[in-house]
This record gives sequence, C-alpha cells and structure tokens, in this order.
Amino acid sequence: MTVVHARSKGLTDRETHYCPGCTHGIVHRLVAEVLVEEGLLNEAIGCAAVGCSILSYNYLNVDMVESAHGRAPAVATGVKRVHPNKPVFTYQGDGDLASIGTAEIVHVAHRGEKITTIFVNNAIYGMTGGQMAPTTLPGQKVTTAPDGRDPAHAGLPLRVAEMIAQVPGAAYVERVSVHNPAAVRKAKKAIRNGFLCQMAGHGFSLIEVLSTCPTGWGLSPIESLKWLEDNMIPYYPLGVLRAPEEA
Amino acid sequence: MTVVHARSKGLTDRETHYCPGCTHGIVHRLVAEVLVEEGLLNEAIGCAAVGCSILSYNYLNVDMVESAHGRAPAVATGVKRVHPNKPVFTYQGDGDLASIGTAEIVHVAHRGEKITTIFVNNAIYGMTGGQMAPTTLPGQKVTTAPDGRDPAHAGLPLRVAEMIAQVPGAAYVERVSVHNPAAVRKAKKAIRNGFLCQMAGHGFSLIEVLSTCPTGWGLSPIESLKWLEDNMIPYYPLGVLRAPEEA
Amino acid sequence: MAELRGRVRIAADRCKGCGLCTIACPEEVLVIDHRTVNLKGYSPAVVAQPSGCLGCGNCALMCPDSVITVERFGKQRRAAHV
Amino acid sequence: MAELRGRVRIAADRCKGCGLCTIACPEEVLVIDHRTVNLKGYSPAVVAQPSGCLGCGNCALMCPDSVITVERFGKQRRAAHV
Amino acid sequence: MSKTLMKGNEALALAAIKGGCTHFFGYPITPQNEIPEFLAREFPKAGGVFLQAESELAAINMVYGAAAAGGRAMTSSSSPGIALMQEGMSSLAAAELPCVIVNAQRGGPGLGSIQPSQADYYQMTRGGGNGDYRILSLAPATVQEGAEMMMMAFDLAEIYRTPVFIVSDGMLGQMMEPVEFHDRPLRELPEKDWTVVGHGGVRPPNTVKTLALDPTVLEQRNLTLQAKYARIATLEARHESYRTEGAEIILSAYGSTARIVKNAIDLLAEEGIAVGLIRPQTLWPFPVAAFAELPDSCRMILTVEMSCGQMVDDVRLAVNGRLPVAFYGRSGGIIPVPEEIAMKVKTLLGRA
Amino acid sequence: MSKTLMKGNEALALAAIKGGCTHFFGYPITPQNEIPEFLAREFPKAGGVFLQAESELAAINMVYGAAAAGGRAMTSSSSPGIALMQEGMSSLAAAELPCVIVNAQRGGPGLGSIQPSQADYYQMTRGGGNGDYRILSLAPATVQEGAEMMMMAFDLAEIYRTPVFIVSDGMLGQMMEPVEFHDRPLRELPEKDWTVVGHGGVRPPNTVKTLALDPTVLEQRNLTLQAKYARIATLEARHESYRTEGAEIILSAYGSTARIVKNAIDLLAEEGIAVGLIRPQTLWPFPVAAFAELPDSCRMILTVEMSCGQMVDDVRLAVNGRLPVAFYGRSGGIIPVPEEIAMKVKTLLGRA
Amino acid sequence: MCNERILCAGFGGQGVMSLGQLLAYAGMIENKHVTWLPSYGPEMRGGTAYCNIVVSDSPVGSPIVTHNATCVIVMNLPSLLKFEQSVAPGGLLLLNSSLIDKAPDRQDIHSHAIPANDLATECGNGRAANMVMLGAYLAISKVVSPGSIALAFAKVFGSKAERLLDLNMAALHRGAEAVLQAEQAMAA
Amino acid sequence: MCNERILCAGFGGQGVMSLGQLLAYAGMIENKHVTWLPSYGPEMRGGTAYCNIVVSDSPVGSPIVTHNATCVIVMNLPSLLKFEQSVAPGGLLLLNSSLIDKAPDRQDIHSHAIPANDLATECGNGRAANMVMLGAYLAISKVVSPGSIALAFAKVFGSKAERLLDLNMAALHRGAEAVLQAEQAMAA
Ligand SMILES: Cc1ncc(C[n+]2csc(CCOP(=O)(O)OP(=O)(O)O)c2C)c(N)n1
Ligand SMILES: Cc1ncc(C[n+]2csc(CCOP(=O)(O)OP(=O)(O)O)c2C)c(N)n1
Ligand code: SF4
Ligand code: SF4
Ligand code: SF4
Ligand code: SF4
Ligand code: SF4
Ligand code: SF4
Ligand SMILES: [Mg+2]
Ligand SMILES: [Mg+2]
Repeated sequence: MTVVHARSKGLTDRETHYCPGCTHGIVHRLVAEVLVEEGLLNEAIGCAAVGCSILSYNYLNVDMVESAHGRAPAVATGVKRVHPNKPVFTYQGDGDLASIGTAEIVHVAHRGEKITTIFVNNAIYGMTGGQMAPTTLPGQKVTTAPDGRDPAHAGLPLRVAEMIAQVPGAAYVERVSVHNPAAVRKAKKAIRNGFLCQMAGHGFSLIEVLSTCPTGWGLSPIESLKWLEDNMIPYYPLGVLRAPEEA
Repeated sequence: MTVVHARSKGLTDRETHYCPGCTHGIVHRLVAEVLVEEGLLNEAIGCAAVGCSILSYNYLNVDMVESAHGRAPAVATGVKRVHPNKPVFTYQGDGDLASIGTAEIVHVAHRGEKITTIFVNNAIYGMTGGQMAPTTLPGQKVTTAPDGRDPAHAGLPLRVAEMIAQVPGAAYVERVSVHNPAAVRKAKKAIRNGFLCQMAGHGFSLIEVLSTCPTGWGLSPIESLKWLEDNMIPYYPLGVLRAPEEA
Repeated sequence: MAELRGRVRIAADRCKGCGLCTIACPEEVLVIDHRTVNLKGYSPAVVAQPSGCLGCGNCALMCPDSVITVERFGKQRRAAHV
Repeated sequence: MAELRGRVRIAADRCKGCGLCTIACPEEVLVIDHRTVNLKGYSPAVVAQPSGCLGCGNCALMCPDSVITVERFGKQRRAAHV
Repeated sequence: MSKTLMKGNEALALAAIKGGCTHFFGYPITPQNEIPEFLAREFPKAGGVFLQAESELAAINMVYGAAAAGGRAMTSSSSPGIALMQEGMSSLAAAELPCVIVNAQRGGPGLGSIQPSQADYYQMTRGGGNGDYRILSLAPATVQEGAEMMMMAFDLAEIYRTPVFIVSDGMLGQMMEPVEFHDRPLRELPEKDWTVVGHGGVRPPNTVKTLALDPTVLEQRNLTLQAKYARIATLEARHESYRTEGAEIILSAYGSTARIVKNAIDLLAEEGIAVGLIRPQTLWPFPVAAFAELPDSCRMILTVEMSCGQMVDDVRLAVNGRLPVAFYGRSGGIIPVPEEIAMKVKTLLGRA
Repeated sequence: MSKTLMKGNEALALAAIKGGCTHFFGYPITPQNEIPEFLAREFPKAGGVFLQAESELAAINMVYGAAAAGGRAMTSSSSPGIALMQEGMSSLAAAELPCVIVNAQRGGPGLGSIQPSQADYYQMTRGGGNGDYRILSLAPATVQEGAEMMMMAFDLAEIYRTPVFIVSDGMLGQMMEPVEFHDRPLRELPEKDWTVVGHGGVRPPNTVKTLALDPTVLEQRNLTLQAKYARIATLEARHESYRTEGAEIILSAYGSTARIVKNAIDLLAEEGIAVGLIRPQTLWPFPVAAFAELPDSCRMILTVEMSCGQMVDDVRLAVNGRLPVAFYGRSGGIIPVPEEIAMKVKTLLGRA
Repeated sequence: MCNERILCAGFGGQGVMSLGQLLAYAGMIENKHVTWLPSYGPEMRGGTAYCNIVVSDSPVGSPIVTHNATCVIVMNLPSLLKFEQSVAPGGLLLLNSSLIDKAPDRQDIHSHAIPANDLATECGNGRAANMVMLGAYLAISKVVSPGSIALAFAKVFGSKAERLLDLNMAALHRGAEAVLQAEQAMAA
Repeated sequence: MCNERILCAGFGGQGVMSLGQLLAYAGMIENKHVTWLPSYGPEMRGGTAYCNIVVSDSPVGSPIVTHNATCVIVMNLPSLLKFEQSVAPGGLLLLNSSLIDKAPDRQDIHSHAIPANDLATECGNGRAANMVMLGAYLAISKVVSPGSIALAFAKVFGSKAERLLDLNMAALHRGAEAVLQAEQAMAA
C-alpha cells in the first residue's frame, strides 16, 4: 500500500480562511509540495501579499514576511539580497501584482532577481469583495463594473505573463491553471520549474496560475472551474512563455 | 523664397535650460510643430514629468500641468476624462516613465486611454546628475554604477516600447531616434501618428525617442549622437511596434 | 466483487463541502452528503462508493483544503482485500 | 559663381554652440566660431560658407534650441541672386 | 417622507453626486468600498465619471489631473491607502487644486485591521507629506452630517482652492442611519481661470505646477499658502458643544467616538455627574476658540479617541496649560463603549 | 591627523558603512545623491550591497524585506521621496523592523525646490503614515555630528527594533566640514530571533507581519508599541544647551538652523543682549525636559526654523503655557542669515 | 421610553443583515431614531455574520451592541456561543431551535426557542427563517408594528419585494404566533 | 582672530568648486574651523556655479556667505554682476580680468583685477586660472600658507594630484606675484 496523497509537510495544520472551493488552497498545496520535494522547505522564505492569500503565512510551513499591497517583489528583493542562496518566493494575487504592484513586478524581472513569483490570477479582487482587476474579462460583472467590464471605459484585460516574458531579466514564465486534475499536475510542474530556475541562478521566474473566486464570481465552486475553463483560458492561453535555453 | 524652417509657433520664446546639444530640445520642437501642423495647439493639454524636461511648460506653447515623478500618465488620465475630446499628452524621461512610473505607463496603456506619450529615452537620469536608469546599457558608466552597469547585479535594460506594445490597449507604439536629420524626420512622423491615433480614438499611443544626454554621458554633443547610434540603436531597435489596423 | 485498488479518506470535520473532489473523481466515488452538516456548517464530501476507488489521487489534487488522503494498493494487497 | 539655393540664419545670441548643426550640414556651411563667446558664454555656430547652402533644412532639424532659420530659393529667385 | 436609511459610505457617495462632484478616481480598500461601488452604479446615470485607478498613487494623481483640468474630483480610501497618497496630497495643496478625499480610517499602523479607528489624525491634520501645507478636514459624527459635509466640501475646496478631507472611519462608513438630502446651499464660487483646458489661442498658456527652483518664488508661494491657511483657520473652524454648561470635566472627541461619548455623558448625568463635550467638526482648523471659553466649573479636559492620543496635542495647544488634559483611548479597531468612558471620568474625579 | 574634509552626504554614507550597515536601497533625488553615489562606489569594497530601486516605494519595501531577513538596511531620500515612503514607514514601525532612513529635506510643498528646508518636521515626528507610531529622529547640526549619529543609528534601531530617521537637509548634505571617525561604541544588541531566514526545520516558522484582524490582538500590539515609545522618550531624548544661563530669550532650533542661530546669539552677545539656544538633537522624542528647567531670566521662547513653524507645536507643548512662544522662519529653500534672526530677537525685546 | 438595542447573528446567508435592516427601516418609518451596524470584512466568509440595531426615542450615540443588548437573536449555534453573554440582565434571547439544540446557560434573561427554519418551511420557504425570528421579536417587544415592516420591505428588497412580501409577512406572523403561544403555555 | 568668509563664482568648468575646497582643506590642515558649501542643482548647467568657504578660529555657525563676504572671487562677468554686492564694506573683490572687461561699481571695497586665464596660460595651462586667483587671494589674506594648499592638493585631486601639482603651484605663485606687484604699483 502506498499513500498516494496526504497532507503535505509543507503545510501547517491550520484550517484556511478561504471560501469553500477557492483554488488558492490548491495553489498553496502545490507550493508546499514542491518545496518539500525539492528539499527547499527549511531554507525557503516566502513573501505574502495583500489579498485573500495574505494569511498564507499561517498555512505554508516556511518563514514568511507580509508585504504591503503590491510590494512583495520589492520585499523579496530585500530578502534575497540578504540571503542570495536561499529560495525566496512571492505569492500574489492579480490585484496585488497586476494593478498596484505593476512597477514592482516589472522591476523584479528587470533586475533578473533570482526569485520565484506565484501569481494567482482569479480575474477579480477577492479580499475586498469583488471589484474589477486589470485581469477582469470584458463583460464580467464585478462590483465596480456592475454592468460588466466595458473595454471602451476600462480597457482590455492585461496579460501579465506575456508582458513579463518579454522583460529581458525574466528567465522562466509559464501560465497554468488548476481547473482539473490534469491542469493541477501541470501547474505543479511549472511551479517546480520556477523554483529550479531560481536555484540554478537563471533569473526571475513567474508562474501565473488561473484560479477561481467562487464568492467574487457569484458561482458555485464547481461552476467556477467551468467558468475558468470556458472564459479565462481562451483569453489567457496556457503554456510556457519563456524558459532558460538549457532548461 | 520659402521659409523652410523657422522657430515653431508651438514654442514659446523662452530659452531652454537644457545643456548644449541636449536633444530634449529637438523633441520639444517636433511636438510643437506637429501640434501646430495638425491644428491641435489651441486645444492641447500637456503633462510635464519630473526630469530635465519638467520645465517643458515654459517652452511648449500649450496649457500644461506638472506631474509628480512618474505619475504623468495618471495626471493625463484625469485631464482626459474631463476633456475627452482634447489632445492630451505626456512628455516623460526614462527614469520617470520606465522606473518610478512603470505602473502608471502600463495602466494608461491597459485602459487604452486616448493619450499620447512622448517618451524621451536617454539611458540615464539627466536631471539628478547621471544615475542609472532602467534603460542604461550594460557597461555604461553612471554615477550609481561607476564601473558600468553590471547585468548580473542590476539586470539587463528594459525595452519599454516592446513591453507597452503588447498591452492590448496600446494602439500605436513606435521607437524613433534623433541622432541625424533623417531620424528626426521619422521621429516627427511618428509623433504625428501618435497624435492622429489619439484623435481618431484608437487608444493609447507611445513614441519612444532615443535621445542624448551629453552631460550625463560625459561626451560632447556630437560624440553623443554617435554613441546613441552605435550603442543605443542596436539594443533598442527603431521601428513601429504596434499600429491600428487601418492606420 | 472487483479488486480494491485504492482507498480514500476525508477529514470530514475540515471539509468545506465545495464538491471539487466529487467532479474530479473518474469513478464517482465521492459525493457531498447534504444530510449532514459539520461543525463548520458545511455538508462534507463522503465516500459513497468505496469499492470504486482507483487510488488515482485526482480528488486530492483538487481538494483546496488538503483534507483528502489517498492510498493505492499494489497487486498483492489488492488480492488480500478481495 | 554658383546659383544661390538657400539661406540660413542663426540667432547667435541664443546659440549654445553644441555643433549639432555643423555635422548635419551636407555642405559644411556652418562651423563653430571658437573665437567669439556670446552672452551666455558659448561659442556660437556661424555661417562660414553661405554660398554652399542648399536650403535643405538639416541644420535646423538638428538644432535643439530652434535658433536656425532656413530659406530656400525658387529657380527664379536663384537667378536674381546670381 | 424624504428620509432614507443609508450606509454612511453610500450617503457620502450620493452626497458627492449632489454636491456637484464630476469625477471619482479610486482604488478598492475596506472599509470604504461602498463608496466606489455606489458610484460605479449611480454616477454614470448622473453624468459623472467613475474610474477605478490602478493604485492609490494613480488615483490621487488622476484627481490632481482632473482638478487641474477644471473637474470637481474626488477620491476615497482608508488609512494605508491615504498614506500612499501623501506625496499627492502635498502636491495638490501646493498647486492649490480643489478636490475632496474621504478617509474611512481603519486600525493601524501598517496593514493593521479593517475595523474602525481614528489613528490617522496626525496624517490628516499635520499633512503626512512634505513641506508646509494643511488640509481642511471635516469630521462628521453621523451619516446625516457626513452627507451635509460632503455636499459642502466641494464648494469649500473651490472657494479656498484646497483639498478637503472627509474624516470618516469604518463605523461611520458601514453603519446605516436615516439621512435626508436638502439642496446644497448656493455659494458664490471663484472663477476658474487657472485651469488647463487648452488656451484656445486667446490667452497665454496656463500652467499648473508646484516646482519653484527660485527660493524667493517658493517662499512667496509659502507665504501665500500660509495666509490662506490663516484665513481658513479664522473662518472655517467648527465645533459642537454638548452639555458643557456646569460641567466638571469637558470631554473632547470627534466623529464616531463623540457619539459614544455623548452616551457616556448622559449615563453620568443620570448619576448626577456633570460632564460635557466639545466635538471638533473640523480637525484642521482645530476649533481652538471653543477651548478658550470653558465654563468655570470645568477642572479638566479629557480627550477620548480611537487612537493612542493623537488629538491630545491639539487639545493641549488649545488649552495652553490652563487646565490639565487627560486621555482615554482604545486602538486597533476597538470601539469604546459608553460605560468605560464613564468609568474613566469617575476615576479622574475620584468617584469611581 | 585623521580628520578629513567631507560633504555631509558622503560622511553619512561612510558612517553608515562604519556603523555596520549591510544593505542600501534607494532612489535618486537631489540633494542627497552623494549618499547613493558614494555607496555605489565604496560599499561593494566593504562587502555591503548597494542597490538602486525603481522608486522610493520599492526602496522602503526592499529595506523592509532586508530588515526582516536580518540585514542592517537603510535608505536615503528627500522630502517628496519620503512622502512616498509613508505607508512603508508605518509598516516598518508596526512590524518593528530596525532600519535607518535619511531625509535630506528640501523646499516644499509638492516638488518645491531642491534647496535646504526643515519643512518635513511633521512628516517625520508625527508619522506621515497611518496609525499610531513614532520614528526615532536624530537631528545633527554638523557633518561630524551627522557621522556620529549615523553610526549610532543602526544600533539604536536594533535595540528598540524601530526605524530611525537621520534628519538632514540640503545644506548639511552638500556642505563640507572636517570629520573624524572613531570606533563605534560597542553596545549590547538584542538577539534577532524573529528574522525570516528559513526555519531550518529546527523551529516553528517565523512570521513578520503587521496585519491583525482581531482588534484585541491589534490593540495589544499598539499598547506594546506605546510602551516602547514611552521607553524611548525617557531614554533617548537629547538636546544641546548653548548660552542659556541668564538668557532673556531662549531660542529653539535644530540642525542647520541651529548653527545659524548660534551665530545670531554670538552677535547679540556682542551687543550685550543675552539669549541662549536649546537645540533638540532628537526631534522625536522631543527633549521636553530641556524646557522644564529654563532659567528665571528667560521671558520667552523663540522657535527658529526653515519652515512655517512646524516645531512650534512641540515647543509649546513642552513649555505648556508657562512662557510665550514666538516664531521666526524662512521657507522655500531660503536659509536665514544670523543678522535677521538677531533682528527678530531685538524686535521681540523691543530693542530693535 | 423606547431604547432597544438588538444584536442579530447567524451564518452568512441566513438573512441576519436584512432582518436588522428591516427593523431599522421600520423604526425610521415610525419616526424613531435608528442605527444599523454590520460586522464586515473577510471574517464573514463562512464565519458568523452579525449586525447591531438600535431603535430609540432619542438620538443614538453608540450604534454598537456588544453588551447590554435588550435582545439578542441567534440563528445558529456558534452565534449562541458567541453572543449569549451580550444580553443585558433581564433582556431577551431568541434562538433558532431548528439549528440550535443547546439550551442557553443564562438564567437571568428571558429566552425563547423558536424553530425558525421549520416554521418558515411550513410557510413555504425555509429561507424566511429570519422573518420568523423578527416576528417573534416584534411580538414581544412591539418596538415597531408589522405594518411598518411591510413598508420597510419594499425599501430593503427593492424590485424583489413584491414577489416575496406575502410569504415573508406570513413568516413574520408565524413567528409572532409561535412566541405568543409559548408565552401563553408558560403562563398557563 | 581669523574669520574669513569667501564666495567664489564662475562658469561650471572654471574650477571654482575646487578652488574653494583647496582653501577649506588647507584651513583644516592648519587646524582652523572650516566649511565649504556649493551651489547645486540644475541651475549649474551652463549657469553660474559658486561656493562659500568659511575659515575661522572658532566653530563655524552659518556656512553661508551671501553677504558680508570678506572676499569674493569672480571668474566671469555674470558672477561679478551677481555677487559684487556680497562683499562686506572694506572687503576684497578679486576679478578675473581675462574674461571680465567691466570694472566693479563699488568704491567701498578693495578690488583687484587679475588676468587669471592669461597668467595661467603663461604657466602652461589656461585651466589653472582658478589657482592664479587662489594665489592672489592668499597673498593678500594670508589665511593659509601655500604649503598647506600643496598638502590639500593631494586630498582634493587624488591620483591626478602628483601630475598636476607643480603646474598648479606655479599658477598659485603667479597669482600671488601679480597681486603683490599691483599693490606695490598702487603703493608707489
Ligand atoms: C495600500 C492598500 N490598498 C488597498 C488595500 C485593500 N486591498 C486588500 S486586498 C486587495 C486586492 C486583493 O485582490 P487580489 O490581489 O486579486 O487578491 P485576491 O483576494 O483576489 O486573491 C486590496 C485592494 C490594501 N490593503 N492596501
Ligand atoms: C518622488 C521623487 N523622486 C525622485 C525625484 C528626483 N528626480 C528628479 S528628476 C529624476 C529622474 C530624471 O530622469 P529621467 O526621467 O530619465 O529624465 P531626464 O532628466 O533624463 O530627461 C529624479 C529621480 C523627484 N523629484 N521626486
Ligand atoms: S473571496 Fe474569492 S479569492 Fe478570496 S477566499 Fe473567497 S473565493 Fe477565494
Ligand atoms: S542633464 Fe542631460 S538630459 Fe538634462 S539637459 Fe543636460 S544633457 Fe539634457
Ligand atoms: S483516488 Fe481517484 S478514484 Fe479514488 S476517490 Fe479519489 S478521484 Fe476517485
Ligand atoms: S474537495 Fe476537499 S473540501 Fe471540497 S468537498 Fe472535497 S474533500 Fe471537501
Ligand atoms: S540648410 Fe542645409 S545646406 Fe544650408 S546650412 Fe542648413 S544644413 Fe547646411
Ligand atoms: S545646433 Fe543650434 S544651438 Fe547648436 S550650435 Fe547649431 S545653432 Fe547653435
Ligand atoms: Mg484576485
Ligand atoms: Mg533620462
């Protein structure tokens, strides 16, 4: 008998505050598993960002520092420059990373900081109650665009992975999803690649994870997975956008 | 007899504070000429940015508002949303636009604001005395990288036009230079296209102008033009990076 | 009776009843038990068809709350269980 | 004497002596006059070879301080000037 | 009956529309989200522009641009978001641009909590940004007063060409109370001949700016600003007095806390202990004069705040050593209850 | 002879290295650029890390990260740049992270000018950010004192787990004076067992954070912070007295202005007019005690600043109504000359 | 003199917020001074939501009801555990016995167990349990009339109100009935 | 008692900053209290640069010399126009007559016209005009010795110092000579 799946040692015992079916929980687990499997758990330093995942320091079994909204990449830079050989990562939402923290994410890539960013894109501000994010899809109803996002007024959604991929200092960039088991397996592989890329000293790595926000979207958890698949993936195509030559 | 060239009505009579041979002066003139030639001078509203060009409101013969460092695109957004039919532009340096103002430039493009940005890239912070910019070339000596920019420490330079060009809301993006008369002619055409694109309502337009900073570079004005041609253009290729389909 | 290939356990008191595991399961082993409510106020997932479990781990892959443990049985063990 | 095709004027008191006009000129019409210093402390550009001017405007295109005026003469006028 | 029950945040949003606001720029943050959400829904119907900014920095600078272009612009945020706006606030004050900023204060410092607080008093009254400037700060205590002050704020902003704060907090923003809207009193507003709107070829270009490399020019601007601030201090300081006549102790509290203090005062009155309240309705200018005319009965001032005592400075400066100034406060998002305030008063009076 | 002539900015940079700084993160701004430029050149040789950040916001958050990871980190900026750091300052104070921030003040508000100023007094002493917090602020008046305070600053920051300001200005930063470096006095520093460095599998994870959704937890944190601030106020307030004995008027001034005031005092002494100076060397904590022991001869306090009078609040609070407090200031980047200060004193004394 | 301070708590989705708003609205309609204050923030997710209502003849100072409540209405067990202590001595505790099988500990207060979900289901919609509780409360306190609640209903529920009004008023009355029957039973 | 307050101005590139630094350094070497304060910022571009130096026997309060200067050294015409008024009555004004053909207006001060560029060129490098002016100033004020200036030179110019020292000391002496000759001529 083999235990195929058990709660990762990379997670603490605390129950999360996430809404039922929120895929933040899946992404947490993947990060935890990769850190354990790559032997990085003891050395890893995480930077939590402002968003629903701000309490991730309660759930991930690693040293973590909370960052002001949008500034996790700057905080991580400070950490990494003190500990150049330790695995440092940020865990950020789309409001945090793609809106207020745009300068910081572009410049952590620009400097080629050896840091891994886990970017959870759920096309909305979950934490604050469902406002529009730069990643909100056209027509998607959110509290600050109650008739749906109107591109004529608010523009078309930002494709962050594509944008970061063309910054010279970015070494590994991939977009993945967690809407079904196969996607989750790929997501884990991408997160692993991100950390390996960091530890190999190639530069900055960013894994954009398409994720759900059942509460903000006003859908059931199961409907949310479907909505992600049907609406987000067409606009945010999955795949590797940049990888180091030898990787 | 025809006057082929005379001081543009789009410029005031004030002498600039720019160093001898600084190509900010050329770019000012091009903006002025385009505004006059397209009949936009009377309606235009400019947003000056912090950098050597902060005093551009003294030289351009249009209503202008000074912006805090990096925030010109936000200021311009405020202006444009009050006057949706007037030509609104920002005039920004590379420290201003590519460093502290990264979030603002990405999001003015993201929203597809009908605004034209004149982005003067001289690969250095001129105003403050020659510090490193995100656009400083590898090996280029600046006061905060006295042995030359080291990509291992500070990353590789950011290519702003390329980055903005892939933001969906960006309608017209071109990189030009002013290192010789032919380049200046092309630069003027690009600036014209930017404003035309704005007035046609296509979205955001950005013209990156490779420019010199003889003082910061420690070169004569003439040597500076050559340095631009030999060093900047290879890293920052000239050309149209995005244009509206019908344009 | 078919041989037992896997076993799945759910920490019902920590389950949030989201149902993601139920649609992930290729064998419809898991269902939400709408008749019970745990201390947290949710109707948890329960193992409705234990014998169908392949031990594939899909359910655990999808569980946001990491409350699912999956075991898979080797050939030998499978026989023993029959 | 060749026909006069263009004429260039420089507002010497506002010239910063950067020399960009001098290298832009295809006919080497302009040079920096190192012997004089204007009120601003710069040695200005001067028209050294007026007859060579094509009226092409290149010098003015490159002048950061917009202190150059260029005129071009039509065929007729050119004749008149001869 | 024209009264409706509204959340404080929504009443502020509606009052902004009624107060002639034309442009809102803001970034989400609890506990003020009902303001942008209300405006996202209702503003377009009223011809206004609601735009979500990419950050508080962008929001305040959009306000700056819109105000420079002649719009009646506002933003709204909460404590850490207001901290991010400090460079912008300083610039708005320096460029003398009219606009309105709502701060729904929450527990601090840092991210703190999302519960009500009054710990941004310094940030708002002393100018958290650089240089010598002040922001006119209106501090309502009820949803009704909030609506009235908001309607007034845009006119005050234009009359003095200055940014104006609406000092709110999580409690005032989240609670519902009856509110009634009246027409905004018509005030004569100065002509806006300084805006950037395109010169039309008929006048020299306008410039809105804060840089002044020549120190004599900059000093002159500062003197002009200070003269304006002195004018505002004289004309706009407001306060409410409550049961101060014959009070042994006068409490000083503003906004949410003042409501609770009133309950405490009534409780104490039932026990025969006479205490009163001076409630600053403007934090800057601080109603100094109110503390000049204290009744002879008054032996002491007690400042009560949802902070660690930031208003104490202003109260002490107003009292200028004539009476002792004590302090009672809760922090971190805890709202005091009337009983604990009453107890503090009794302790001070030696009657606990 | 170990004296060298150094620019104030460079002396601060060198003193940072000698003070054990390990990491500098900053963004260019006049008039402090010599600090990053010196460090870009010299820090790597000393094993330190100099990194130019993309903005002041990034810089202060890099400092936050480096401090959380156990580095001895600093940044340096000038007025508008410091305004942009206010959210970060509040977070650093809340998370109790040791670090040092230099503010080379320039004229404001807004972009203002690049000339010397002292108009960020409020911003630095009241915390321009959100919530209840204070920053220990050291205010040197000479290049030598700046170097000494800078060396001390990193230890103070660690002893109290708090950010520390070095309050400078364009004049102190740009001028050269002789400076002599001595070994930094060895102080016992608390163990850093709270840093995020990887738990190594040997202890529970460390967390550095400022969020506390439970108000009782957040209130407790505030009480802890306030207790610390009270301790700092008791132990770290510093001032210099100059010719206060027998003074008819005592002037209060800090930093650059205090130097000029000393000249004015000497000028007046030559004319037989006895005036003295209390020079706060810490702005927060303000040296309140110094104003408790004023000589009987003293009839009045005159605060002199390169601002519109921001320190007056603290002087009045310290004096608490016992004496009148007058003010003389210049702003916008203008540095007063000794003669005008002497004239102001004479006017106040009716001897002009 | 009327000075009711009500705390109303339950899971998100049980309608405690709108229960409170109806009460406040009705109070306002009857020209009383009212406030309504919700709990807010991420704690609401899956956790306990609650609101405070004050209905008074004089202006309301503190809108907060964390202790000295004249009435606490709890819709589920965690709410009972959290808020039982908030009832003022002699005050009222109404608990939804459809979901709470625990009896209150306090002896110094008046408690009523109302099977709100069951009664609401009887009326045709289990989701109207909040109205049952409100009806019960009003039957005892009489702070506002059911008529005012009906008027308030349109305000709180907007366009959905008409369709739902009858059902909800039925639930309101059912709650009132239940508590009055119980009181009579006790009295008997 | 020594309390020299010097203001030194010229175009950027004329060496006014290093002139001032040499003076301050030499003063420090002679154990005097010294300060040096530059003008700074974008105004330097193409405009007039200047610095203030104080050399004193007692601690220096204000490092600023905008008026009451004991000596003003001007290297070009704009500097003369801007700073002539800064000389204290009875103070010293040294002007570089190679570039300034205007005579000073003030009668209440001691003025000397020194053709600094010409003299420097004579010494072998026109760029040492600043040293000529410094030599002239020291010959009159004697605030520090030329020897101290030589020591200071190494500090201010670092590695370049050795190569340049002889030339610059020659210029220093040439300046001193010039001003002494002029004084003798006047005295004669
Ligand atoms: C400076 C600042 N601005 C705003 C906020 C409010 N805020 C908290 S979380 C958040 C956004 C959350 O959205 P996202 O990053 O997409 O994370 P999610 O909750 O969706 O996972 C915002 C705006 C804040 N805490 N600080
Ligand atoms: C908030 C803030 N930070 C920093 C500065 C200082 N500063 C002024 S201009 C400038 C950069 C100028 O560089 P760039 O934008 O490239 O313009 P250039 O002068 O090269 O044309 C900086 C950092 C400032 N004024 N405000
Ligand atoms: S609000 Fe959205 S993102 Fe946040 S925990 Fe709930 S479902 Fe997840
Ligand atoms: S410093 Fe550079 S960019 Fe600025 S005016 Fe001089 S040459 Fe131009
Ligand atoms: S392990 Fe596979 S088969 Fe077994 S319950 Fe889980 S998903 Fe179904
Ligand atoms: S996925 Fe996990 S939390 Fe969701 S229902 Fe299944 S076991 Fe429960
Ligand atoms: S117009 Fe042409 S030919 Fe004439 S001077 Fe200018 S560049 Fe030379
Ligand atoms: S380009 Fe213009 S400023 Fe430069 S030398 Fe020629 S005329 Fe003078
Ligand atoms: Mg999100
Ligand atoms: Mg630049």
